[in-house]
Amino acid sequence: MSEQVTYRDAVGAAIRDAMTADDRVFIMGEDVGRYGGTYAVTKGMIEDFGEDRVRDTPLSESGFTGAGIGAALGGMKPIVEIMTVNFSLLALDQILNTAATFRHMSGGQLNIPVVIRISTGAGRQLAAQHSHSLENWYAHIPGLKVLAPATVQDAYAMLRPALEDPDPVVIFEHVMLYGRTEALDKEATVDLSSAAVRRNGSDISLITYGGSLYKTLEAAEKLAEDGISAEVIDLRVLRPLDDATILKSVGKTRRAVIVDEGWKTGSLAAEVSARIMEGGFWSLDAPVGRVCSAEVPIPYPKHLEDAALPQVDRIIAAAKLALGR
Amino acid sequence: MSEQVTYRDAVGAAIRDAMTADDRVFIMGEDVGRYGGTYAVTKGMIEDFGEDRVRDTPLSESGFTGAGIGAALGGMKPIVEIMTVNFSLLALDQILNTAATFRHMSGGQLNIPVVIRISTGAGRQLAAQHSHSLENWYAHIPGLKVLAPATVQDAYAMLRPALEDPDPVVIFEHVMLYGRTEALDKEATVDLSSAAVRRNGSDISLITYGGSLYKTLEAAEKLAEDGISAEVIDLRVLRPLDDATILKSVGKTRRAVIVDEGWKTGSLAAEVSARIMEGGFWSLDAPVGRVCSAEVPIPYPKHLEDAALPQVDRIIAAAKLALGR
Amino acid sequence: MSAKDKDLRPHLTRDHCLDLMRNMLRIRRFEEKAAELYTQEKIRGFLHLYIGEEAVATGVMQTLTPEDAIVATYREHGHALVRGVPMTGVMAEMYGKSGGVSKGRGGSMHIFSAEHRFYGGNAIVGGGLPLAVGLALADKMQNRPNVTVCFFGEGAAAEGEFHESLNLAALWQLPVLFVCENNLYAMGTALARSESETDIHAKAASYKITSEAVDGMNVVDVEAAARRAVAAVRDGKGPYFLECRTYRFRAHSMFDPQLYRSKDEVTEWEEKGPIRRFSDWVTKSGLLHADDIEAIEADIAKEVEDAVAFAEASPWEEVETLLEDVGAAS
Amino acid sequence: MSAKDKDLRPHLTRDHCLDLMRNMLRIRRFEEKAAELYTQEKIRGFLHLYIGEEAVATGVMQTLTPEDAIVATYREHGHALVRGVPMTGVMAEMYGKSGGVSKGRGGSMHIFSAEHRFYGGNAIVGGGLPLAVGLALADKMQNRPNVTVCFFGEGAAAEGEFHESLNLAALWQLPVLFVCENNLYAMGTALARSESETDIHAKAASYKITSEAVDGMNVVDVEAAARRAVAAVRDGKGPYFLECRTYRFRAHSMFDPQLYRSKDEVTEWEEKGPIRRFSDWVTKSGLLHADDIEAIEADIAKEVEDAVAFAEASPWEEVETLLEDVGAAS
Ligand SMILES: Cc1ncc(C[n+]2csc(CCOP(=O)(O)OP(=O)(O)O)c2C)c(N)n1
Ligand SMILES: Cc1ncc(C[n+]2csc(CCOP(=O)(O)OP(=O)(O)O)c2C)c(N)n1
Ligand SMILES: [Mg+2]
Ligand SMILES: [Mg+2]
Repeated sequence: MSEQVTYRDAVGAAIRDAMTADDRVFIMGEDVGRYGGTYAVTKGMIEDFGEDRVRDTPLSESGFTGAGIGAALGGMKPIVEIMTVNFSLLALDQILNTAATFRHMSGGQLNIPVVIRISTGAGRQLAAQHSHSLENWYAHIPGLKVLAPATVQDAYAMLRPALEDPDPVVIFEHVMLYGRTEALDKEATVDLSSAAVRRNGSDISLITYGGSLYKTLEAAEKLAEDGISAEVIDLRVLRPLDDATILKSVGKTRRAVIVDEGWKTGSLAAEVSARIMEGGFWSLDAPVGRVCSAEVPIPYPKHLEDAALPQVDRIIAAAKLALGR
Repeated sequence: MSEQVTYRDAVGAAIRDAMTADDRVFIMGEDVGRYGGTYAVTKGMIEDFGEDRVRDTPLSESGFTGAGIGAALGGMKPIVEIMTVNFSLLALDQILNTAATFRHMSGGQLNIPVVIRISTGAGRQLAAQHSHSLENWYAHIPGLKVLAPATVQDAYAMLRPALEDPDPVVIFEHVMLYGRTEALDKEATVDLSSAAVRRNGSDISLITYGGSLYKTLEAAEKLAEDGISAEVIDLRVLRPLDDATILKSVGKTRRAVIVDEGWKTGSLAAEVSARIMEGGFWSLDAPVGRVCSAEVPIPYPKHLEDAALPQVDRIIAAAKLALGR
Repeated sequence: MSAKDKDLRPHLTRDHCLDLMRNMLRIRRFEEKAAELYTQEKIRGFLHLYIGEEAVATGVMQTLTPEDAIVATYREHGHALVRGVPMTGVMAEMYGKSGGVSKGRGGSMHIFSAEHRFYGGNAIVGGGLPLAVGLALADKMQNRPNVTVCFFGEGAAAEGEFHESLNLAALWQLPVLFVCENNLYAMGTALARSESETDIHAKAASYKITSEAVDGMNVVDVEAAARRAVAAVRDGKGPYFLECRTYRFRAHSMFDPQLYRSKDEVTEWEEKGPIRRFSDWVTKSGLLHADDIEAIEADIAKEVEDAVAFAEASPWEEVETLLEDVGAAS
Repeated sequence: MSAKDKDLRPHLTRDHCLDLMRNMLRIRRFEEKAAELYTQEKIRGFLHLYIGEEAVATGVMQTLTPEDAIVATYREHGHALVRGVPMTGVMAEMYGKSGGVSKGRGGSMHIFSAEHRFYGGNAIVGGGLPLAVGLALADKMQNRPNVTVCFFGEGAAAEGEFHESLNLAALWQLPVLFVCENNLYAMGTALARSESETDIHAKAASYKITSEAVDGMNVVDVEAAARRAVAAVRDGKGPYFLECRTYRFRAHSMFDPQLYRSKDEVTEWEEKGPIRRFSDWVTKSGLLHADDIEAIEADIAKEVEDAVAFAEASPWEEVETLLEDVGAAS
């Protein structure tokens, strides 16, 4: 049974369904309640579930994220919403030094089943303190799982296994996706270990995640017009990375470009490139390319913001370069 | 004129000389004054320069780092000391969202000449909240320069250009280096853009930085016993990376292994590997390897801590693998 | 009242009243235009209006010298304008044009002017407080008689940075004036839902900082309090905290459906509006006449029109400049 | 004094006095041994001793049920021992052996025991406070009558997490007992050099939290105050804050040359030591006899000896287990 819904509503429905199914699930964060959520994901929820379970917090990212972590340790299943990844820096100590390390430091005695949702990315002209993509920082941390649902289906389906996971899970939602409408089948499930092949192709592998997926698919369509068959991989699980799917695709196409909205230096794209180097070098016919954000705090004006981010033309150019065309 | 000094004393002397030469230079941080510095770098300084310029701060990483950033904006040349990179997460918002972005967001009107010194790394059995290496997070940030002096000479000489730099500079000091004694020539200068070739070789390039340099040099010596000539590159400037030196070396040796104490996934080693992929693919005779830390919060017991970190034998094995031996 | 205290009272001369009136109206008309331009998509991103709160920036800024420093938030157009940052440059910045104060790089949330020691324009709630502490530290260490004024909302008071910064400023007796613009809401979160102690000026006092609450809808009261505060700070008496009780008449940003408060509440506050109130008072008391205000309005209409024309005419930055101003050109 | 208040006083029976004495001495002797083992390099990394502060953990813990939760710091051996975590497991943890409570993974700074709801062992100053708030939130949301006790030093009071956590706990009226172990120094930084308001319990009160300061060198006073506090918290009256004024007799950690305080100051405080004081009082008052204490000492000597033997005999974790316990086995 599938219906057409927005990404925003898919996330909202996933949260509602989880709260309905399990008393221990609740959501907390700045303006999730009365305001209805910065991106309107939680609109109307406070009326339906009450202010305890749709818990508005003060501006205290470290405090309320840490409280969510503590509540998870105390037997609840909190969903913590952090407005943007830029503000998540204020909570990073709690996420790395507590949530990600407690299981190991305690010799396996403790576990922290918290889910932390963070919006990420640029495209809304919000400038240099609201537009960054720091997914790779989180993907660097042992003890976390890191998800980046790019489709409406994944936006809905990934929350359940995230909440069932006994350990902390961070979910990145790209701000440009909330308004997308796609088909949703609420019964379909997804595991938290596999990348998705979103388009089959034989000439080159385009590897991406999150907000860049649709640009990459568009580039693939355009490449097809030039007779180039591009395979598009949506990583969707950023930690642990699904090496098998990546290497299988590259083994077939022998060429790859990674598209990642993070700044190029130190990006997740670098990690994927390094893994292809390690596991797929002998099958490569050309160096793996990267299309990332320019190394600049994202500027406000549209034309400069666009220029700073991965775009279809740059993906096409990188693919053609890899193909020697 | 060179003398034998410890890394600790070289850093201390660099700070003293800078404070003597320029009234605007001062140092602030937790226990830099009366306690004498966590790693004794600033011992005795408060007696010589007074408590204003050797400024003990409360436990407020975000507050005092931000204050250092503000003081730099106000015309001072602060050196902010953050005890370990683990605690620096608490200050990361100020470093990324203020220090690194203000110049750009203001259209070039403002600049922030702050120097932030952070100790990093494992090896002292301090366990999972005191032992990490997050250098790649900082190297990811446009607007920062990131240094990792590994030698006594660099520990001394890099501070001057760092303080002269009009923009924020982060300096990582690996905790295992403080006790090393080496020759220091105070007159010798260094720029903030070039990697150093610490050992010439022709069969393989071993690329590293910070605390891993000496392990890598030791590995190179052992490889020499087996007739393998390894070149050792000390990156020392982690942002911006010196691509030319890296690619020149790899162009010559045609093989490379990167040694980096960061967790492997999302490491600086990944970035270096990706750059070799992009700039040196056609000259490679084998995939570039990485020797990094195991993906685990660093455990306390010596044998497990050792097992988690890059070690000489693992470097040798990776080099031999790259050489097909 | 001592002679000194008397000196600290605002001198409500005709000129001064004109000036206060002009500044508040400049903010109001500028922002009304900005809202309009936002619906026309000339201004994009987030736009946070200061409408209703004009008395705060206007009153506080009267007391500063050009050497003093200012740190504000994403709701800072008003502060920039009263500080003397040209309206043209502010408007062009909001357009994202090269003629903007920050060459368009920052937009509405990031107005900077080095020339005016106007240090933003910070879109991280609470992020400006440590910066203000540092600016004041620099002044103190260099024996300059300057004051740093730091504006922020009551929502910021819950952030750790508030706590760390107030403590540092008090501990080191730094010349900072903290101005909390308490408009009762942080986005949709009412003060009582974010603070166990809702009396913000009492919170500040707990750091041993001299602290005062003032009616932020009354520009004369704000100025009077700010004069006392700035004089104390400049005298070397350490930091000072002013809580200005005010209200924002518009939505938090242009995206906000305002589900969290009633229209009635807004209307009630609008009736106490700072411009209405001051203009009633100055005209009733005979300090100004209705045509004085009309003249000001005419000037401002022209100034706003010019600013729009300037912004419209200003070229975009070349795309090739994208990577400029990340670090010093080397 | 009301009947209820009377109930809340410690009942100083002979047994209870024996128990208090035993607990304080267990900490003291255990840590003296630990210091010795550190010089022998059996224990490595950082080692923070609680010697001098034993009355705090001992007094507070008397008031808790097994269902209550505890959050402590890197200076937590004492808390773990009084809570009932076996000395063998604590000692083996400090050795880094597989028999340690955390299989040796954490060491001295990271003692955990899920069974005792003992949640560390946190080496990030201030890092435990949000966690405690969350544990209390979970209890409250699940209608469990538990209290979460959060121990931390006065140095932590300057961190933003202190501020955010106290506000959250008070705002949401959570069952947390904050216990500030004010030993006057954070490493080498004296309280007056880190706080503009040096009266920590007054700081706490500014969040509208019931707050009290108590002589942390007097175990009976601590217990009495903790009883009042825990009763109030368990009664649903929201969080409570107890400042225990105490002193550490030893260096901050084994690396600290103690340049920042005089020997005389330390000696003065040693004379007020909690063990000396309690033992003088119980013997003078005839509640206990000198041979009672000797008997306790003998028991403890044996317990410590057994703990060392256990730690010595405990095997190291296999190197192959390195990657275990990072996430759930899948
Ligand atoms: C650290 C951080 N968290 C969250 C936000 C999102 N946000 C922007 S403004 C705002 C409300 C701030 O309220 P207040 O401080 O009272 O200022 P006001 O907008 O009322 O002037 C929030 C939650 C942010 N910009 N920065
Ligand atoms: C966030 C953070 N900053 C700095 C440190 C280093 N450090 C460890 S203990 C300590 C002093 C803490 O003092 P206090 O809170 O008074 O506790 P005490 O050690 O006196 O029991 C410092 C600065 C740390 N562990 N964490
Ligand atoms: Mg507000
Ligand atoms: Mg202390």
